[in-house]
Amino acid sequence: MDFYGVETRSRLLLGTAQYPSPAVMADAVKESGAEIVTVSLRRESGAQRAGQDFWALIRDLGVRVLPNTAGCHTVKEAVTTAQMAREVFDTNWVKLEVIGEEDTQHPDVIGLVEAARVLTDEGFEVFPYTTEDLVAAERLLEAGCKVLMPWGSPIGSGQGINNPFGLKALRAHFPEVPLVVDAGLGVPSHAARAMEMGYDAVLLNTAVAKAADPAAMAAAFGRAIEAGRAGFEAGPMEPREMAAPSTPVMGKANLA
Amino acid sequence: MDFYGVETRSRLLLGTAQYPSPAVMADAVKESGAEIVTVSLRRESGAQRAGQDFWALIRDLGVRVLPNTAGCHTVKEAVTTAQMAREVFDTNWVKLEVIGEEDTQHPDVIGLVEAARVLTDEGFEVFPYTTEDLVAAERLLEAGCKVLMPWGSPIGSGQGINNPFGLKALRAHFPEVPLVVDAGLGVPSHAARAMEMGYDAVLLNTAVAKAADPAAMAAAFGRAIEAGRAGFEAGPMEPREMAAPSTPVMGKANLA
Amino acid sequence: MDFYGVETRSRLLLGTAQYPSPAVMADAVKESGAEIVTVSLRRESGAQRAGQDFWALIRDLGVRVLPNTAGCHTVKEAVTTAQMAREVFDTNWVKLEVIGEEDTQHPDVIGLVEAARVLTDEGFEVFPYTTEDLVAAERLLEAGCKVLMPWGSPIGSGQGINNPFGLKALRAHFPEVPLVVDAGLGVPSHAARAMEMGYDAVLLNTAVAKAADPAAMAAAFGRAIEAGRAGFEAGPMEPREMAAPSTPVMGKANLA
Amino acid sequence: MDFYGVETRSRLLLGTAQYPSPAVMADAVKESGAEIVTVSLRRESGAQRAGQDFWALIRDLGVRVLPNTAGCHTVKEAVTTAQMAREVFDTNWVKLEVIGEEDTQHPDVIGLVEAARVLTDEGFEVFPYTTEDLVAAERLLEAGCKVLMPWGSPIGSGQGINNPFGLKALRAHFPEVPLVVDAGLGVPSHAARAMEMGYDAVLLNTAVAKAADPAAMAAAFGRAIEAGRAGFEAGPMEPREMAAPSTPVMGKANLA
Amino acid sequence: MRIEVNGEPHEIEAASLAEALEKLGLADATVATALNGDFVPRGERDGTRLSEGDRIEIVAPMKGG
Amino acid sequence: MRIEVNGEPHEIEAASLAEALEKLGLADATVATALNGDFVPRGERDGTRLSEGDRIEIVAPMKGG
Amino acid sequence: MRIEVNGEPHEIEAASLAEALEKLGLADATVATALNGDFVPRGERDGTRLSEGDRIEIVAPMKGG
Amino acid sequence: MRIEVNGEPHEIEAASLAEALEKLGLADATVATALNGDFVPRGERDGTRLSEGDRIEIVAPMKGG
Repeated sequence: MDFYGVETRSRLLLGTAQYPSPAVMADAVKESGAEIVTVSLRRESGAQRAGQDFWALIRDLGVRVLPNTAGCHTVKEAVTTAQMAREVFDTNWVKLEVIGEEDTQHPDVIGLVEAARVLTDEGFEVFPYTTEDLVAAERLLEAGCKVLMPWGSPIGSGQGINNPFGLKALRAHFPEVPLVVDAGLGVPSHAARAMEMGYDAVLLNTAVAKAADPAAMAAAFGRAIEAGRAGFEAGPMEPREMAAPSTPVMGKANLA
Repeated sequence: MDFYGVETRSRLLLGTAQYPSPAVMADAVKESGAEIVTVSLRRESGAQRAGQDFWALIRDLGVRVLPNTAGCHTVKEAVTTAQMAREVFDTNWVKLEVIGEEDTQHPDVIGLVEAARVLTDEGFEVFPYTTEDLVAAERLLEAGCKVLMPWGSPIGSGQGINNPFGLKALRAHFPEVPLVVDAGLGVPSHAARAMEMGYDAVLLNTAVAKAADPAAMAAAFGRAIEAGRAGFEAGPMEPREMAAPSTPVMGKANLA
Repeated sequence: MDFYGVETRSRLLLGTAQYPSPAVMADAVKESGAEIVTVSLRRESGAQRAGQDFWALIRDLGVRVLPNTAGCHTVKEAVTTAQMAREVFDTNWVKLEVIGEEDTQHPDVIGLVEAARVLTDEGFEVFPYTTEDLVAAERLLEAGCKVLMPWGSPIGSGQGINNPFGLKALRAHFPEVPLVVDAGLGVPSHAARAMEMGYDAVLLNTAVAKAADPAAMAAAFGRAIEAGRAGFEAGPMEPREMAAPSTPVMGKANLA
Repeated sequence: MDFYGVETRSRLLLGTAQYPSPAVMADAVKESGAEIVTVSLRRESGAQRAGQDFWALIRDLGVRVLPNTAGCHTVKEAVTTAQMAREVFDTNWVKLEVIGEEDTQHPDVIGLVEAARVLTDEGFEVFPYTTEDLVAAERLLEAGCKVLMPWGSPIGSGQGINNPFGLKALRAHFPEVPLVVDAGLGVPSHAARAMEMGYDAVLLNTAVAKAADPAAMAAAFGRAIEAGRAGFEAGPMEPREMAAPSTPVMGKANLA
Repeated sequence: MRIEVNGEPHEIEAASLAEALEKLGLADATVATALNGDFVPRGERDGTRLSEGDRIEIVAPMKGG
Repeated sequence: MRIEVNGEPHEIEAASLAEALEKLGLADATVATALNGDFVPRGERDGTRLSEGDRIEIVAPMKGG
Repeated sequence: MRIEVNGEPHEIEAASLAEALEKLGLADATVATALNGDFVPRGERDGTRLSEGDRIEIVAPMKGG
Repeated sequence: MRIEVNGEPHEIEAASLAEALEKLGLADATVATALNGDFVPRGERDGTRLSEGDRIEIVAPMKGG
């Protein structure tokens, strides 16, 4: 896997939110094999300094961080958040979210393209959280994005891939661009399927964090992603309408 | 996994037919991690003695064999084939197939129940290839079967699971019986999904043998089955209609 | 439509149970355009004589009745119920139900075939409520059935068609036999789809009776069934992967 | 149905392209019951004057026309085409298409919003051909659109509704806005389903024009749309996992 | 004589099934009958003797799906 | 004067767009016009001068989806 | 004596099924046998007489799904 | 001087943003800052004067999806 020139072996990007405890989160990251985790920025108070502890925990994991602009609804907000993230996390990477509708966390592709343009000009390496919209994808690439992260279904819904046709069309249309299914997956088979569709990686959070056993689920997803990718590369059979007996018919004994 | 008192670590049963070569088949079995392979009986001639070579190859793999009654359309045929298989393979196990319709390789559940009764009485341990029919399943258990193998879709079709509702109902109805999805799976995510539905194992052949790279596909399925099972045991989240942002909303900076 | 030599214009068979009131039921039957309604037999007491009133109501509707053997779990029960129904309703028709599992109202195809054989020998014209099982279907035809009524999904579930592949295979396998999708449909589009799959008719009850406005829903289903059948006969286009602009490209003005 | 203050009884908008002949097209329009048909503008030559004959034919149908901007890829093209259409067809209505990708005829929602703004300012009443994108929908309404026409699947593909979740979310999000499923439907049940999802109308062309019998298919779609709408208004039952016998269990005879 | 009618115990004096139906006020009704699980056609009701402990089922048309 | 009409080169003598339409036998037709990519309303055709190399588009109603 | 072996006619002199297997070069092979559609266990091959027109099936392990 | 820090009103005496951070006990912390909605890089905190009613945002790493 190659994101903006960074090589990773794992094809799983994992979120760090919603776990029962920081310790469980750390276990999940380890079990998942993820080399990239998503993080955010929140208000810090001198009293609690909660962010400082979190940051120490993440640094100990020895993984690369991908800061997001979660919750940003305007281009301005998203851009400023990205600028602050770059300084704090010391990385040009940003998972760019410009949310247009609350209930579905629907990306605002118009604002997204605009923000991507601004940030790329400032030297950011943008991972846009987008929809399966082919044309918006084209604009994001023109804006300088070298990765696209379409949603599978609404963040945290666990519905899996709501529009397989749309995601297949996106893959077919941009064979060379690293594509990551971001958001909405619920079970390992969803991730395996995304890989079989030719996607390059998967970004998860809720499905792992909200599992009864997050660390075990993280490992399950990690394995499913490897399996799906391996299946994709091994060249699957063509499905057919009719049955075709696997056991040879020739040479069968006549026992009438 | 426990089949008739035999413990296995792997939840994949693999077929031995349709591979480009015996060597590729052997590699696929090894890569898959399968501990049980399906075999059949065919006419042997003193001139070729093809069966003798095949048998030597299988014995070298050090796996357990599950002989099938593939191609049998009557109870009599299936029973006689099972009797011959027991002598040749020196096992009480038999994958019982009584085919009622050629194009779909549709099990004849009526003949199946009858043959299962006869064979159980003769001391066989029957693995019936059946449909998702709940009532036929009940009769097969009454007939003495301690495993059920419903199809996912027609043998060799690669369509995956055609009737998820039916397979879920079967699982819910027989929580204690080892259930194996047999036939029709095409890609690793199909197998992962079967495991997530609570099935105990998967039986495959065509999807592996007809892949461009059978050994790699065998490994992919093996991993997908582990992933699906692990996901099932890790307690997946509940899917929901709406989105739920993973990143905390509280503490977000106001950058207006 | 032809059922055992009886011509009907309507392709909808409607149940008479579960309506808010007998009057609403009567309206629904009229609105649906159904010419055949299903009825049952229940215990009668001299005090209430409820059955007598119901029977008068049905007779006034001027429709043909199809008595069922609902709730029967054994061949004996089903056969005796059919015999009683024939005397009371003065018809050789019987909707034969032999239920093998309560929660899903799953047909017991083994008992069903046996009961169908007995009843056909006694001169009944059997409408078997069955599954999509191809082989059981074959046996039912051998037993003398000239109509098959596979379920779409469990009775009263409103899930629609759970196994489209299975129902398509059944249709393809018996091109000449009148096939009725019986049970499980929830909305008019389910019925239209069944007709587009080449089914000859649809049997409904709960979806109409439990609608907020049963009479209006009855009319909606009646129209949907006509629409689906008409669509089937009008020869639908072939679906394709790619788009094909409907408006001609040639002659477009160049406005650059 | 109300589009920009114009009342129609029919909820079907029909295209006029791709028919075997003008006569068949005219029949199809009549059979469909459509009161609105889509048309386009193409180059006219003094020699053929093909457009003049077509226009006469349409006028004779006594239906309202909705001119499209099919094939336009830029805002400029679309706007100029709309201006010419207004003069020729003497209507402020325009089906606004700004295509961003050829193979899927994918709307360019960014250009679409811009063009919609310009045209609304010039007094047009815009029917935008768009995707299920909630946020783009919001922008289109802000731009002055009082109708939205999301695609079901790519124009002329006949695939039906590729992203039911997305279309449901759009309906739920804009309960008051007239919503038309435009493009991609293949069979009447697709249209019925769209209506059951609460959509107000359906726009079709290829599925009718390319049917073996276009006039019959037009009638079938017309009826399916009425059925789907009636079903929606009649208040469908809630689907459930389990079966619920329609025939009363109480009072069943004991025939053991 | 004690018999069971539609699952309920009844004390009834009736030599035949037909007589029982009469006593139960269903002589004229559109019903079908079974005795101890076997169908008894209308024409055989007269000739069908009842004895202590018999189980009679009397059914009539009812709504169904 | 050499102009382009609907993508085809034409040798035509016409002072105005209206005159061009006449020469092309479309004076009376139900058409709309564009000059070099911009819409020209019917009322402005008389007043619209043509010059060498102009691109005219003349469109009429056609089937559409 | 004329018998059928695996669907093919054979002219063979063999008193028992065991002898037939030997003549067919399969005495030592891992095979199972059926005579006229019924299974004949290994232990009974010696004692199983053959007669004109008998149908023998001799099967060995083969790949299967 | 009255300013707003992370949405809360604060009475604080600080000539510069850097000084404010110090007073808030975050001088050494891994944080980023914004003044009235605009990002202020670490290097410019010293030179960034504060005045009555300014809105400061101070953010640090937090879990995210």
